[in-house]
Amino acid sequence: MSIRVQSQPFDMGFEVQAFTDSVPGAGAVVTFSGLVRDEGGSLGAMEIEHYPGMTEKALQSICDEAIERWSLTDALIIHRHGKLSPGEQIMMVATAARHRSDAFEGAEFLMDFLKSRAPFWKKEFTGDGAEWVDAKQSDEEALERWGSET
Amino acid sequence: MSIRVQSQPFDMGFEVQAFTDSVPGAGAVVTFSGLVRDEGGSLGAMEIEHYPGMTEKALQSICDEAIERWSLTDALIIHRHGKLSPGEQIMMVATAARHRSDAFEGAEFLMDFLKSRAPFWKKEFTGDGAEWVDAKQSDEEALERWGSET
Amino acid sequence: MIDVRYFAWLRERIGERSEQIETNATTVADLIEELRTRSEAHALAFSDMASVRVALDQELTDMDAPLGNTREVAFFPPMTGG
Amino acid sequence: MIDVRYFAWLRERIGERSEQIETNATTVADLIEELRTRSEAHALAFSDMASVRVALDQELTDMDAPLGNTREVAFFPPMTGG
Repeated sequence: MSIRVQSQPFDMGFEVQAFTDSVPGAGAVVTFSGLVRDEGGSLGAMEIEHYPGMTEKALQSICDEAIERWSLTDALIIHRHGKLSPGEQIMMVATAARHRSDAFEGAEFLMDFLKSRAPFWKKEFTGDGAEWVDAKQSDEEALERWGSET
Repeated sequence: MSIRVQSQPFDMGFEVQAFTDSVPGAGAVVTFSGLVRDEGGSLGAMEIEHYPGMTEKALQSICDEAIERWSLTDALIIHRHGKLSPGEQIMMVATAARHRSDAFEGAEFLMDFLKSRAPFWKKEFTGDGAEWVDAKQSDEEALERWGSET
Repeated sequence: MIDVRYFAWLRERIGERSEQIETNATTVADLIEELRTRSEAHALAFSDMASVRVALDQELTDMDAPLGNTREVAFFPPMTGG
Repeated sequence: MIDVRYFAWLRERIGERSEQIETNATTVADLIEELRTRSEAHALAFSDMASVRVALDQELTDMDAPLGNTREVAFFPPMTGG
């Protein structure tokens, strides 16, 4: 398992290949990556604040839970903070499992928890100024299907 | 949209990066890759037969349906045929969408259809000889959730 | 004349990748009846129809489908892609 | 002494990343009552509690949680990671 919280960009292609090469017993690898949408050109930049220390603990705990619950061969989370431009990769997760349904569900679970339970906050910069991104009710609801206490 | 059916290996890292770079308006990219499991060392090789002509049509049609149904920004399917060794990548799909749930569902839909509706047949070679892989009832059931006619 | 193609273990059991068939069959099921009489290998290949799928001109269909102007019929086991 | 940290718009409204607080509060809710009296900025930051989350020693919890031996309390809006 690997957790990385960093301000530098990461190389998605390299990370996916390295993760895939490291799980020879697995039959299925799922990855998700989140990009800064350009919003039709209106978004100038995004800044991501986080809570150093707590962030790493929260990601570790989410990852542990996913690996146990879906018997994952392995899991990876990379999440950036700081200033990002449209089109840049914000984060990625990868999961490996024997069967595809476990790899898919593990990745969706990681994403649902990252969205609403990992201490990151996004701020968007447009021509009109800067604004903190509101949490979405739909993200909160997405969590409910996993029936967890977290 | 891109469909490739080929005997040569593909470079997963390169493909994921190229796909991601090509969808600047998207906020979410999901990939799935299927690997030949080593089955604890018992599997010597896998051979994949396909139906040239029909394969490409089937993948195109599945891809079209996924793009329309989940408003995907783009989708990609690469599937190999011929002889493969344990650990090798058999295939991959990638989907891009504004929001993660569409990207995830589109990718799962593509996989469920590929498993049972695209004309590929796997044969496994072990120390005991060669055997065609049986279709799984669970794969057939996985299709039902999409409620499609295909 | 219709082009009949076989894949995976149907191909192996019948021992042919394809055959040109002169037929008056009007449905897939009729065609299979005819094919069964060609050899013991054919009869064996079509003995468990739960494990046989069919495509007409490269489109999946079912055993009741009319042949119409079909030029290529393919028989194969349930698919195992992905 | 307890270390109180603020993130995102709570940090901006209060104008501090963290403060050292001498308190006898026994729960998070009690602590918030005290913090509200420190300045108008604090009162404003804690005016809509539906939009405030809390972590004690870097673990998410709720407003009823006892402070116990907590050394670090953090207040922040609902998270927007991923």
